[in-house]
Amino acid sequence: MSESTILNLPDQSTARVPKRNFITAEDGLLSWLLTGDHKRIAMLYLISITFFFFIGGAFAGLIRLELLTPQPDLVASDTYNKFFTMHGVIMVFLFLVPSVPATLGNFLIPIMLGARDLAFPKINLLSWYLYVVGGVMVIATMVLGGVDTGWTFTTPLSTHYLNTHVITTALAIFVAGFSSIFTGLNFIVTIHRMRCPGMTWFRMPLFVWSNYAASILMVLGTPVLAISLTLVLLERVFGIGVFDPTKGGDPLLFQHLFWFYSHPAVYIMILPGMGVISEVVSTFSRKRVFGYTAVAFSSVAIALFGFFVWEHHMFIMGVSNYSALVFSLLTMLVAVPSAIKIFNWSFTLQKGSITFETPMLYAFGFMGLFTIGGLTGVFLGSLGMDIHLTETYFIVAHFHFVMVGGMLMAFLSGIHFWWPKITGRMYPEAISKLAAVVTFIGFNLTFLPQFILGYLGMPRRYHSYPPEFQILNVMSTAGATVLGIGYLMPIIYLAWSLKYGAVAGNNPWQATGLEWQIQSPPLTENFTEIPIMDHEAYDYDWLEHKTKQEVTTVG
Amino acid sequence: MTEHEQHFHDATNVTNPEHGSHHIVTPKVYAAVFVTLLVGTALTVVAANIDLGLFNPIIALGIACTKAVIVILFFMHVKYQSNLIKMTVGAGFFTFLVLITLTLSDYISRAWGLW
Amino acid sequence: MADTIATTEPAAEHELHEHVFVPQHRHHFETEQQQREAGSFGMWLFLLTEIMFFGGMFFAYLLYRNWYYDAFVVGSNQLSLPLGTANTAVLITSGFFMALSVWAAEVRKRGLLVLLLVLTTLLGIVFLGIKYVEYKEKYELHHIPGEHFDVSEFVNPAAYGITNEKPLPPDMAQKVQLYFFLYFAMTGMHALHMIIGIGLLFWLIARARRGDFSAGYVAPIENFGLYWHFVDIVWLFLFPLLYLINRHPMK
Amino acid sequence: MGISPVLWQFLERWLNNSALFPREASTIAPYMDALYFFLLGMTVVGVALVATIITVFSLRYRRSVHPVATQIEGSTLLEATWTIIPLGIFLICFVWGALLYFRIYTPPVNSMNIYIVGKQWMWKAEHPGGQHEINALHVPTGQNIQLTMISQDVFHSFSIPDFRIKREVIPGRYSTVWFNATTPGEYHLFCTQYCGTNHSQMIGTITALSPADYKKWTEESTSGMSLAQNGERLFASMGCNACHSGNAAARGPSLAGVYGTTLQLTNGAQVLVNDAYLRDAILNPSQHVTAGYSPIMPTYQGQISEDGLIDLVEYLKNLQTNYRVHQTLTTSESDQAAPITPGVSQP
Ligand code: HEA
Ligand code: HEA
Ligand code: HEC
Ligand code: CUA
Ligand SMILES: [Cu+2]
Repeated sequence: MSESTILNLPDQSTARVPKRNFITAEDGLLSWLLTGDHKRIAMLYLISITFFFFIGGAFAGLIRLELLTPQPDLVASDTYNKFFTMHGVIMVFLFLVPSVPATLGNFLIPIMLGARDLAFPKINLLSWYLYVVGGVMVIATMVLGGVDTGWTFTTPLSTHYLNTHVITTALAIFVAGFSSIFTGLNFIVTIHRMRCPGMTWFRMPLFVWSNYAASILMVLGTPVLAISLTLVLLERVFGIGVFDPTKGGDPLLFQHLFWFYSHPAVYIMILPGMGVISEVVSTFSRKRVFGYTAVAFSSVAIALFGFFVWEHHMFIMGVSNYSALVFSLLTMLVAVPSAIKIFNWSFTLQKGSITFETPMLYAFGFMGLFTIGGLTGVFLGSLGMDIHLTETYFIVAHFHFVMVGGMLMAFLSGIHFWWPKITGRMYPEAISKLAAVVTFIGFNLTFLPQFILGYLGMPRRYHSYPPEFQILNVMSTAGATVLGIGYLMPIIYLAWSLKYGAVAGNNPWQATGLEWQIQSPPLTENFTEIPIMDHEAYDYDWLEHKTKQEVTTVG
Repeated sequence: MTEHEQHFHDATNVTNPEHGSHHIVTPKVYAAVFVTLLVGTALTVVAANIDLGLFNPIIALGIACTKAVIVILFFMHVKYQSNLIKMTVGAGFFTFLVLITLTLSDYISRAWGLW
Repeated sequence: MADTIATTEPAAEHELHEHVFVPQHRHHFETEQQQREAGSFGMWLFLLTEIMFFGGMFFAYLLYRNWYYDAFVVGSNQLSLPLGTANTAVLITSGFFMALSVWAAEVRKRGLLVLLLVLTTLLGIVFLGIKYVEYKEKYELHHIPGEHFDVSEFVNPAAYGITNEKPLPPDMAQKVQLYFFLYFAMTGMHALHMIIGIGLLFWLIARARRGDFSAGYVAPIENFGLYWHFVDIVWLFLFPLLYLINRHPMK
Repeated sequence: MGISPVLWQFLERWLNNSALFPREASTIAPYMDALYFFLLGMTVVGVALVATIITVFSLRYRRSVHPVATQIEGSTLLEATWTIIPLGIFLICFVWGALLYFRIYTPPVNSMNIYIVGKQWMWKAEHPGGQHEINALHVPTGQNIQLTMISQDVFHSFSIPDFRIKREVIPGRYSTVWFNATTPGEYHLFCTQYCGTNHSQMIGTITALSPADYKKWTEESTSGMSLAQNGERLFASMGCNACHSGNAAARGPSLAGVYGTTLQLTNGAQVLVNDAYLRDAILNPSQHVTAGYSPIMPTYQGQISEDGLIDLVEYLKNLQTNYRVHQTLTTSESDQAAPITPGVSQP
């Protein structure tokens, strides 16, 4: 083993990717489309969300291209509005919400728990099909002429003042929402009911904890989104007036219902990523996560408090000042568990034995960028400050820091980390490190200027802007180009590695999770025999002990 | 191998705290519940036709809640279920309550209030 | 190696549970018990999402009822109390038969199970039939919200021969539309759940006749029961909230 | 350097014309900026802290110098520290922010009131003197100015970054915000709430003028009729004075001096009569019936535009005696314009 890496690959001249595994178990397209295997469904999800990420990214590119100059020169304003709406809808509902849970979570949770599959394989498959239906409907909207409500569907704009494809899009999100509900439901049942002998709650990897927390949010929050969109549909079709002030309805009621889901949704989007970071930081510093219990409980605390703060998206929209006060206070409380996590991860490094492989680089990126993104969230939660910052580019920067700098980094970290487990082959290390650095630089170049733009007052969802904002916008567009390259690189080298990557062996990272103790790629049934969990999570002594024994038995 | 012996397979270790005893509810109980529900319905209608002012909606909702609890406990077997299921049901109503109360906190305190 | 991978379930373990081997046992569950509990837990979680789904509408109702109380009273009194009460009784009875079906499955009586399921279905259909009658009346009176909504009856009830109702000022009369929208949205969503339920019941009846559920495998019946009772509960709230807001407006 | 002079000149111009920090042009701005710098400080410290911890540990405990990890379970003391300190800091942010919020959204008494009507996609400002402006607003410096705003269609948002104020403009409801401009000059006005196709064109210019210049401006741009005068005309032509004639036997209550008082309603509630109440009383009269009166006032929903409502509200606000009502009543009576309530004794 070298000094600078924990990578421990089998002898490449003799090693082979196991012949029998979940990928080779059955052949033919149908065997994939009708599969009940959680790992195969995870693959289906991975392919589809990647597809939508790049569509969403293409819209981001078009947005940035238009904003290169102050004049509205590239496209007409309604086209621009369609761009950011499609960008937001696709990125949130078709990419980020299912990103980690539906791919990595689907793949890993049963294995981490020592189970053969999720509790309801058919529902798992159904959830993917619902996702696809939702996705196809979004594409249909795009082809038919798009929609320009913004991803927030503000009434009465969306109900009475637009004649684009609001209905199709709302239905698409409705359907995709059910896909997310089913994923969450499956996870909760699996985590409660399918743990292997010895796998107590406090022996579960933190990745499972954070997905559990996110699943609670999915199950309890998403239906409220469904009903609010249903009401928008009905209002649009029949014009009844629930959200129409001229008929006695209250347009803010829609916002209450929408954000009752959409604030918890931002935690759906970050919690699973936090789980990835826990696994990665522990593995690459060879240490148990500092304060396991605190990290586990902070996930649940985020999920719980996440339901209490939605009104912070409506501070200036005409809600009662007094209730704004309550929600601002609660917003401050919900920020604390995230701080706990960040510091616990940092201290996991203490006295560790740290190496810097790609997943770890992305994890570092996550910690830095999420801290910035999270703390700028505190700006927005602070009532007075929100008056100046709301609806400006400051918000755009805030949420890209948490969603792209946070969750997307975590997703990439996780993909690299478990790539050898999923495919049985290593990704190329040097170029992937380069990609991580390029993404980090590109990201900061894109979104740091937007904070300044926001404080200057540049409103979001603007198709043209006063010329004095141009220089910062040019930086941002330049950054987005770098960022785009940073995201294209993994696609290429990961595809390459499928055939030419080094054979990974069972446990290239010397990690402790149950998933690393089985062959890679795993068998369809995961375990030939159901394991017994007889040690704590992240028990590196146990791992060493076990490795030694293996060596003696074999030798 | 002491470690192994300590953790020799004990299924109760994991799942048991959440197990519910399997209980078959008898038709007698069902019939009693059924009658109670019908009586409750009759009561609701009767109470609604008497003018009790503010108490009318309270009584109506009170009876509805009681009926719902009875259905949940007996028809839906929650009384005989594990704590997990009880907590799940609780969590649902709790979140619903959060939705109601926190949203109301806005409507009630709006200065221009129609309330 | 021995540390992690041990043999599965020692045989002695099985004595803990009443163990039945049925073809429905899925490979990835260790025991039938585990499968059954996972199923019912999953069903409960699904019902949780239903609570929140209806919850959004209940909140809208709560809000507008308090804002436009007079309009809601008038709207509510347009509904037929006898029909509503009858429907409540029908639904409760249907729920009762459903509960009995679970019992019949538990004690493995195939004929009885089929009979009870059929009764459950029939009453469900009766419920929908009555609802249809109610909807049809609203349609004829132009009380369906939308373009053809007509407020004249609420502004001047005397002209329509309604004597026990206060006339509404025109601005309030418009709000009756909100009441009717919520009425149709909520009962409609409820009816949709009933229709889905009845579809599932047909499927369950067919399987019950084959004897699928009279050999110890009751999970589908049990879980469907949970769903059916949940739909009942929603109605238990809808009935007083929609029909009984204030049945004596003149006092 | 090898940069061509043309390019250099271009760059220089570009940099000089770019902003990096907004101007502080209102009395609120320094307060906002103070909070901003506090929050910025918190962020810089927080990020620096996290970055330092990560860097130091990464260097000290990298595998090549520290090959074997020492397992540490955690530390309740440390964890309590990093729970409580951020919590404390966040609570400061909360209190500070809340104070600022109430400051911005509670207009001082005696501020000059300007009405704003937002609609897709333009801003209309109406000064009490009757001056109308589109996508522009002229204000005097050194005076508290309150904006009473309403939207005719969807949500808009009235934002003046250099003043650090912003408020949603809501359909069906007045919202208010206030400021006190300090420096004469021109400032951006943005609509910041997404409101449809031309959202980004819903912009304008705020011109802050010295009081003397402002006076000159008002005189030059007056249209002759003040808002209240317009309101008076409407009050007569819509037939309001038929019921609100101010006589003892009138069917409606006298509206003189009603603004700012507290009314007792038939349903037992008490309400403060402000702009919002007046507007709502005209549109939804039956929802708050003044004690002692029957709900006979017709609704004017859909019959008066938001501008008209503003005129009426402004008229009613200034209506201190019934003198004007009586005057118009007699004139309109002679025109037979408004219906006359039987039994009302005419002066
Ligand atoms: C992954 C998604 C995600 C996450 C995790 C967050 C996290 C947070 N968000 Fe964000 N938010 C969004 C996505 C997200 N947000 C989106 C998409 C929007 C815009 C929606 C739209 O309008 O389109 C938004 C908008 C938004 C608003 C509304 C602004 C407005 O419209 O006016 C607010 C206001 O309070 C807010 C606050 C917060 C807070 C307080 C957190 C907290 O949870 C953050 C907690 C984290 C930390 C605080 C960092 C860690 C702390 C430390 C390391 C301690 C540092 C040390 C010291 C203090 C010494 N967010
Ligand atoms: C997961 C969520 C997510 C992600 C990953 C991103 C990623 C990016 N986003 Fe986005 N964004 C949102 C969620 C997200 N965004 C949301 C919710 C909104 C609000 C929408 C609304 O207001 O309703 C928003 C709005 C938004 C705006 C504001 C628009 C406006 O208000 O007017 C901007 C502007 O810069 C922007 C930029 C970017 C950029 C540069 C990236 C980059 O990170 C993307 C980089 C990726 C690529 C560039 C793709 C890779 C390359 C190719 C596919 C090939 C290239 C092809 C072409 C360029 C044609 N986003
Ligand atoms: C048919 C008679 C009638 C007409 C016409 C009428 N009102 Fe009224 N108005 C009333 C009555 C009666 C009340 C008191 C009961 C109530 O609040 O509804 C009232 C109340 C009000 C109030 C509430 C203040 C208070 O003291 O109660 C305002 C403001 C008002 N009217 C303004 C107007 C305006 C402006 C118009 C014309 C556009 C108008 N009214 C036309 C009869 C009338
Ligand atoms: Cu008006 Cu944006
Ligand atoms: Cu939020």
